[in-house]
Amino acid sequence: MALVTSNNYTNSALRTGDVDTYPERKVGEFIGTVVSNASVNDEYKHVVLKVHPQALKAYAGQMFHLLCPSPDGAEVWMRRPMSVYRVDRTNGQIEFLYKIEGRGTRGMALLEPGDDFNVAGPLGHGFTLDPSWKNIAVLGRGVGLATLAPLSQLAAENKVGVTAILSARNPGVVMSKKLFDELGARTMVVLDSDNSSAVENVEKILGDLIARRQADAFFTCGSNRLLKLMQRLGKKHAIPGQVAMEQIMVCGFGACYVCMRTFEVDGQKVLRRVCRDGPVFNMQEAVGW
Amino acid sequence: MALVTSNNYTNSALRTGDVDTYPERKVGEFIGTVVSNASVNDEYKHVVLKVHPQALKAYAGQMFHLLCPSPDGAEVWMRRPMSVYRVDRTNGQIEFLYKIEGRGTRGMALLEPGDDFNVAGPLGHGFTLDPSWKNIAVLGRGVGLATLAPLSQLAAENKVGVTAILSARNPGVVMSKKLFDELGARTMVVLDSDNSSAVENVEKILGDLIARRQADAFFTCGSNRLLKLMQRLGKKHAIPGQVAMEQIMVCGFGACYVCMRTFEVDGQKVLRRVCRDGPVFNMQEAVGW
Amino acid sequence: MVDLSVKIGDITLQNPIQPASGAFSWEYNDVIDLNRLGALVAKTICREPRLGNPTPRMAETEAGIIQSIGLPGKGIEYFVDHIVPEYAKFKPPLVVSVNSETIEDFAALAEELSVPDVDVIEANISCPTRNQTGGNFAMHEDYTRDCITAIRAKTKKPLWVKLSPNAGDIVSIARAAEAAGADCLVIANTFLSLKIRTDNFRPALGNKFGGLVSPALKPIVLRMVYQVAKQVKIPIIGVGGVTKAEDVVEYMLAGASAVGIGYAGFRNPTALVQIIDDLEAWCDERGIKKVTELIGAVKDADMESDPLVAASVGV
Amino acid sequence: MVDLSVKIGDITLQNPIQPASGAFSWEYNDVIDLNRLGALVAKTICREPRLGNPTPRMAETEAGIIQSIGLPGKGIEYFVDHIVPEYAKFKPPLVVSVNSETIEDFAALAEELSVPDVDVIEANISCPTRNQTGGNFAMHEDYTRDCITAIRAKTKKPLWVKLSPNAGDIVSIARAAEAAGADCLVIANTFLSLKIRTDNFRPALGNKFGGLVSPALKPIVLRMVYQVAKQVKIPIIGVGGVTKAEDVVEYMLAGASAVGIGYAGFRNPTALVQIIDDLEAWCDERGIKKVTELIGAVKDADMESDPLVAASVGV
Ligand SMILES: Cc1cc2nc3c(=O)[nH]c(=O)nc-3n(C[C@H](O)[C@H](O)[C@H](O)COP(=O)(O)OP(=O)(O)OC[C@H]3O[C@@H](n4cnc5c(N)ncnc54)[C@H](O)[C@@H]3O)c2cc1C
Ligand SMILES: Cc1cc2nc3c(=O)[nH]c(=O)nc-3n(C[C@H](O)[C@H](O)[C@H](O)COP(=O)(O)OP(=O)(O)OC[C@H]3O[C@@H](n4cnc5c(N)ncnc54)[C@H](O)[C@@H]3O)c2cc1C
Ligand SMILES: Cc1cc2nc3c(=O)[nH]c(=O)nc-3n(C[C@H](O)[C@H](O)[C@H](O)COP(=O)(O)O)c2cc1C
Ligand SMILES: Cc1cc2nc3c(=O)[nH]c(=O)nc-3n(C[C@H](O)[C@H](O)[C@H](O)COP(=O)(O)O)c2cc1C
Ligand code: FES
Ligand code: FES
Repeated sequence: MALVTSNNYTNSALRTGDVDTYPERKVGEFIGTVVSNASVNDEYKHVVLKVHPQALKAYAGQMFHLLCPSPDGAEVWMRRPMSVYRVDRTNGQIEFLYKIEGRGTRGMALLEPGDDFNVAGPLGHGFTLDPSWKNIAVLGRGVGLATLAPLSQLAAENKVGVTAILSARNPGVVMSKKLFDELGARTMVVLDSDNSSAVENVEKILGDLIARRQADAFFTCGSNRLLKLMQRLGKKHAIPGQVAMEQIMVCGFGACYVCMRTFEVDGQKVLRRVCRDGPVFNMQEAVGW
Repeated sequence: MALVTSNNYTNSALRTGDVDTYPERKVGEFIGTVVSNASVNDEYKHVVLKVHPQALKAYAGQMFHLLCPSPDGAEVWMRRPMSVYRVDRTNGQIEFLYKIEGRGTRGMALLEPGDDFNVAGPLGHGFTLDPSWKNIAVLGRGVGLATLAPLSQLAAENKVGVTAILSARNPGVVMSKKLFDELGARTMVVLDSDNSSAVENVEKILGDLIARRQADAFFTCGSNRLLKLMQRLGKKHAIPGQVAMEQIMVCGFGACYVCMRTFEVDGQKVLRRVCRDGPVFNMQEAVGW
Repeated sequence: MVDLSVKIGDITLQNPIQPASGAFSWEYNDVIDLNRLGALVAKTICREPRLGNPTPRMAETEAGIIQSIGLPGKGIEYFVDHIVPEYAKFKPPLVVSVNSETIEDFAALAEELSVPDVDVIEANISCPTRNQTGGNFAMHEDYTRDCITAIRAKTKKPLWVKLSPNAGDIVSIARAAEAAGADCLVIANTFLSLKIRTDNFRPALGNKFGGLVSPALKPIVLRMVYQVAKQVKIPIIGVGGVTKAEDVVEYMLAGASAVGIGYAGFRNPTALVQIIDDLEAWCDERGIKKVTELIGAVKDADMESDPLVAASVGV
Repeated sequence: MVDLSVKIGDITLQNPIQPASGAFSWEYNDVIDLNRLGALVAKTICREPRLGNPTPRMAETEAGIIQSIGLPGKGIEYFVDHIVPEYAKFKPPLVVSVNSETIEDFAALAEELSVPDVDVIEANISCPTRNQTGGNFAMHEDYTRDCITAIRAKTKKPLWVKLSPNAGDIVSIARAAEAAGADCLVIANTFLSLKIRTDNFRPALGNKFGGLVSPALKPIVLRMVYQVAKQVKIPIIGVGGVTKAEDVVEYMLAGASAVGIGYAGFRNPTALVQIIDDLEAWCDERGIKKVTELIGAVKDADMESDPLVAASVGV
């Protein structure tokens, strides 16, 4: 059976062809149309949405706040934040790579081509590339790869070389390798199953990159352990870095102060909003996650 | 997208093949499987459900309490009562004829073959046929016909003749004629569009039936105006009658006292529960509706 | 297999699941085996026969229902002679809920209801649509104390007291009820509410005000149970929004010894029995030997109080 | 076309839709044109810079969320110097919500906030996770009177007072606020609540208790607005569960002059503007010339009181 929009709520989101009556908007509430929603492996799915052109302004590290459909006839009360996985300006599409976790993502997993999907965004500050950088090192794990993947798109556009180290439990759940490969990144896979994902080994890989001046900046997401490693090496070798953080969110606009993470700035601990001050932060300032 | 059962609630209803661990039950909570859910006209649909054999005990005038799916992703909080339209013991199916009114019935309208549908019943006291009756007169309108239709089945089984007068706005929304016809009832259609449904005309038709001794008992549902007419004629000619009543319900079991209607018994007004004392009542006692 | 039995004072319930007053009758034996329940709870009875409130008595809201039944019934004589025997056919203890406009009559009713087949008197001092000095005593500490003291003097049956979520300071009222001799607190009745129809500008219920019933309210009632449990020694029965076994666990963790269920039984007539089965399975999966281990077992002693530390770990 | 403007004391709002404090900031201009709103309402500010509560600060419940933010902020100086100017870029009146632990400081803060760009002071005396003599004065008539009297003496700005749904007798508290000089009552803040996780037996929020936010609560808050409107002369702003234009109508019928919206704006960031448009269309379809016609227009005078009559007509 097909769901329509609940009468209990407003329905003012922009559809693909709608005229935007508030074109000044930085952020939109959009009703995208599901183009596909395929499984990547047992745990992850990949959804492609046709959206209003305003939504295509999203760039790497920014997120959308998703009004997930109900998996079970009881309402899902809060939006769920997701990094934009890919922006396909040619086809007017945005994509998300997501892990099926709880109710919200289970609801997402039910979406079928042609279904509506209400997404708000793009939100927050994403990754930035310094014009002086020639090569960057990207290290991600799990769902963090969804956040890091579009960085290779950004890097390709800016003619920056990318080495992407993808960490995963086993070969079956390695993700986004194809996307990184396509966009010209050098990809390396490290696995728990053969112990190559151990911190010492990853440290060695990063050390090599540093030695070969292939790491003008560090980027990470998805593992506290890997963040700590990059922080340590970055500090030692004076390599700047960026990390994308996660936290439970309500508004996504910086208004509610629900999504706080701790940062250390000039020796002092402060709280910052992941949704608006981030989700991408100076790697050295992040205290943990 | 397909809905599964909400995690917020229990899921203990009996499916078609389940062993009933409480066979003493008079009433069951069943998960039927939708066989078909077709439109009858612009306003009405007809749903056929494959159900556990225990549900097939239902007879004319009894009702089920339906857990309608959500039409819009927001929960439908209460069950909706519906008369059983037909019990098909051969195929293990029950059927409902329903009018698309509000949220609950809009949710029902979305059901597709193969979907689950949770129904509780059979509930209440239905129609009864006195062995001495040879011919009965049935007068219904709108959704009332859904309640009266299975009476023709009951009558056929008891070899009682039926004259069914079906009142409707126009030829396009006449319903259940086929079902009455099939079960051997004499059917007559009266319409607003040609004024044949006017009280005077229906009174004339009933008068004829009485004169020809074709009306050992009266049955009605669906219109207060027609109820008053049958009450008047029934009183005058000492013809017993039964009426099926409606009221907003919560429990359906007689526990909550939400579904009250007024009756006059021995000159005294009393309240009775439609769900348990009815929904079928002595026509002369009903005060109105 | 887990031992699901719990004690409420001197009464042992075979499990902590019981229906909520007004949402249940012996007639539910049509659909579930009543002998499986922890207790049977009859609809609140008053002295005189009552018609109840004008219809409509229920209206659906955005996330729940409001209802205003008005305590209809055939009066106490009929109740004792005809309804108590219906319940007596079943094994679980019978809890009889009672309400009155005056304290004296309340006590007298409790006395008259103290017949052998009645196991517990539940004083419904919290009917939301009655006024605060007549039937809805649970809005005030003093009225509560006076009412329960009077009832306590007239009956030796276990006395449970149903409190109101509309009271501002439920802890003080709970303590007043305990001090006056209550054996158990039932927390809580329904939330006084109103729905106005935007099609005809009229209140949706015949009685205007009604009590809101919704799973959405569970966090409020749970908070009340938690607060009261820290301040009283007598057992608590949590009532409000229980629709699944985890909700029973949550109430017990907060300090309840048992729960009462209304709405869930309307939505799924077989819910109460299923929740018992699910609770058993839940405990067995976790190796919990006695369900009573859950009572008050919330881990609230070592919560992180520094926001800077909290915001650097986990989600 | 309907005239949507409403007056709250001397302030005219172009329409009765405004955000609820804490659920909004000027940053929402990213997604909606803030100049369309009836008013702008800033998050509650305290004197000192505050970190707020330990995370998690929000947890989803069966039908809504509980949240406990803990009034974080950069303190009043930063607020006046940097945040007020952000709001001043927009045309609708600016409502500044304020809270303090002590009555004296509360009044002093109100005075310091009475700068030209601030149009209204909203005294948030109902923060659910503060205690009743420190910041959550709205649980008691006396505290409310003393607090509002003190604030009134220190500011000439319109003074709105946000009440608590956790109070038992909101009518008396509303009257106390009115008597002490409030120009408008904002009804209501959030319901004190608790969620316990059944996986680890811990409270779901870092601060343990939180305020429940859910459309399910609208019938309770609506009842409060209705009761208070019958007893006070000053205008009321209804806050709680407004998610669509009909909810605005329902609050106005009950006696509110305007509404505040939180949750709906989280669910649908463009909701507030859409609700304004929908309200306009709703009035136009019905030939309502001024939205103020709806205020208190509930038809509650001729309700059928005989259950025997009521149960013989309609559904
Ligand atoms: C900036 C950002 C980007 C993200 N990008 C992605 C992505 O690209 N792909 C992906 O699969 N996941 C991503 N996540 C995590 C994703 O938001 C959560 O997995 C998701 O919210 C879980 O929702 P659920 O209903 O399935 O799980 P539930 O467990 O049912 O969620 C319960 C509640 O917790 C909240 N919650 C749970 N986990 C998280 C989390 N990690 N972050 C924020 N809120 C959480 C949910 O909002 C919900 O309120 C991102 C999170 C953030 C903050
Ligand atoms: C014994 C009985 C048998 C019925 N048989 C049929 C039938 O066979 N076919 C059919 O189409 N309809 C039948 N009805 C009416 C049917 O129950 C309502 O049309 C239905 O409940 C409307 O629900 P809704 O959500 O679509 O409408 P809504 O307007 O959204 O309903 C709102 C609320 O009002 C209640 N309600 C509204 N109308 C009625 C009503 N007439 N009776 C009871 N509750 C109502 C609903 O339960 C709900 O709580 C019967 C009613 C009763 C009491
Ligand atoms: C239709 C209905 C009738 C009720 N009647 C009574 C009653 O007579 N006495 C009483 O103490 N509570 C009564 N209640 C309140 C319930 O006992 C219970 O406190 C409330 O429904 C909350 O529990 P729930 O969320 O499980 O439904 C009634 C509730 C409903 C829905
Ligand atoms: C995240 C969040 C933060 C809030 N912060 C405040 C606040 O600072 N001051 C205040 O008076 N109310 C605060 N509230 C309460 C809201 O203003 C409002 O009263 C409540 O959300 C009910 O309205 P709603 O149902 O439209 O959300 C907050 C609510 C939420 C959800
Ligand atoms: S989610 Fe509201 S401030 Fe970040
Ligand atoms: S619906 Fe509960 S008594 Fe009829």
